[in-house]
Amino acid sequence: MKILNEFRCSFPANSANEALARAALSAFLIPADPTAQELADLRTVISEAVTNAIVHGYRDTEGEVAVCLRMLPGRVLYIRVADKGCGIPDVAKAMEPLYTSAPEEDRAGLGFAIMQTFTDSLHVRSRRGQGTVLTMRRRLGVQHENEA
Amino acid sequence: MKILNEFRCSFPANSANEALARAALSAFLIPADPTAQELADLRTVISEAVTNAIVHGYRDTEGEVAVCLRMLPGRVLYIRVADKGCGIPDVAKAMEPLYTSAPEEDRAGLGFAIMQTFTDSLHVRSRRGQGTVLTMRRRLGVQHENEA
Amino acid sequence: MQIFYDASADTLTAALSGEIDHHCAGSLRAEIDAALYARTPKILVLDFSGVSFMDSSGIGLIMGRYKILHPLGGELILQDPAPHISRILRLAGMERLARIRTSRKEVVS
Amino acid sequence: MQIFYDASADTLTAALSGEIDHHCAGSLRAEIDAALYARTPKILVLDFSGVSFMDSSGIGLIMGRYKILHPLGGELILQDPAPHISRILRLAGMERLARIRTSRKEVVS
Ligand SMILES: Nc1ncnc2c1ncn2[C@@H]1O[C@H](COP(=O)(O)OP(=O)(O)O)[C@@H](O)[C@H]1O
Ligand SMILES: Nc1ncnc2c1ncn2[C@@H]1O[C@H](COP(=O)(O)OP(=O)(O)O)[C@@H](O)[C@H]1O
Repeated sequence: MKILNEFRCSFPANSANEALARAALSAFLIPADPTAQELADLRTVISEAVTNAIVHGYRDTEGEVAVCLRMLPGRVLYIRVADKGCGIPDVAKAMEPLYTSAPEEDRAGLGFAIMQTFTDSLHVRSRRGQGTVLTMRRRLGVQHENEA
Repeated sequence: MKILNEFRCSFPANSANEALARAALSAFLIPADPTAQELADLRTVISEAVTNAIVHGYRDTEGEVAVCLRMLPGRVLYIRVADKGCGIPDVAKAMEPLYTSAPEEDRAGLGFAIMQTFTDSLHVRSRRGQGTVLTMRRRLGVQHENEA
Repeated sequence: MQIFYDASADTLTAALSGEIDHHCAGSLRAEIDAALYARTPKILVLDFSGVSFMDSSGIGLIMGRYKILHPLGGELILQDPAPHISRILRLAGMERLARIRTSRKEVVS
Repeated sequence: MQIFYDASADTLTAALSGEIDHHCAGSLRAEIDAALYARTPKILVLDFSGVSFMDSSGIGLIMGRYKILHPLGGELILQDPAPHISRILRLAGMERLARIRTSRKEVVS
């Protein structure tokens, strides 16, 4: 499939970079003129994915988070977030709403639920000790003509 | 030298991505609480460097621009912008103020002059047919305490 | 991220602002809990009117405060969330733990 | 990036806005030149009050318009640039080609 634009970035698993990932997503998406809701949804999605890589993937260790954003034909935004951290032992369980392996840190267990709600498709590939790759797609609504 | 934070990104040599590079720089720099002038200067610097990669490096061809931002000890921002484009045949001449190889496109020939003025150091490594790597550093002023 | 407090009778209002994510959730939690234990209010109002972004880390923050308040008979109110924050609160079922309320008054000319 | 024009007698004012970079410089150039050739004003005012960012692509844009106006005896005025845009105009020596002017009036009570 033809890629109309692509932005790849990587940064250390430092929680200060969660905001950086959201800013990159906003700047990448703005030229497609998303609605305020689409922008808010997708900022939340990337924040959840990057936070998971930092909090769970690299829990107490260091490492790099890699993000790839693509604009595909038909106004489809593709988001990939990858870590080389601990991996998810049981993906089905991890995706259950309210399940969290870190309740003592006030994690809500809703990251996956939010990512699923706010995207059209979510795919998880994870291997114990090797890391996790999330890929998500969301089609943006038809572009509005400039309203006067 | 210890790297306090690092953001690497790459994107196709498409002029729409000039704004994306500026947005990434802003988001990377904001946690260091730069002055408005420092932020404006450095947004200009990255814009010049990325524009040159797109306009001159990949003139009429396609390719990737790679940007690396680092925060180094002592509040030093490191910026590297690399292309794998045509390279600069004569770097000394290219750096002369008002020299441009694209006057018909209304280029002012001031990109290098601005980058030099707004950074503490600028280093150019270029090879014909292989591409160009710019590295720049700028030390931010001492951080101000929250003013009431 | 700064919190502004307002205490009156048995109500403590904490006005949050900026972006609530995992990065700042830890310090927000520590700050709010310090105020909670110092005042043990009957009602804790979290004012979201100044919050421009919140992800599930904010939900965790709310759930954690609820778990402290509820056993003490306290009540939690989530005030003036922006539309996209409302969506996340509803998606997370926060209306089962807390009252979500709008304080904005109509301007009468 | 939209341009708003205002024409009076022999002056054409073009109010620019947003970020002026290489990406938008080409279409700005085409638009301004179309207006220039249609009206052949004696004075072209480029109003920068709405411009939040400008790099050397904007300098190229100004120099190019100067090269059209000057042989025709026209004058170029750069109006109300923000401080960081002023710096770039001065660094580029634009005061040798154009008058840089501030239109903001003091508010008299
Ligand atoms: N990148 C990851 N690496 C390892 N484990 C993960 C990763 N992402 C999610 N998980 C696991 O899935 C669980 C559920 O994730 P999520 O729904 O986002 O909730 P939360 O982050 O609040 O725990 C996490 O608690 C964690 O055990
Ligand atoms: N990345 C690059 N690849 C190839 N040539 C370059 C690159 N950057 C700059 N140059 C050359 O250096 C010249 C001067 O650059 P600069 O001072 O930025 O002015 P301008 O971009 O306005 O031409 C350019 O006209 C071009 O010939």
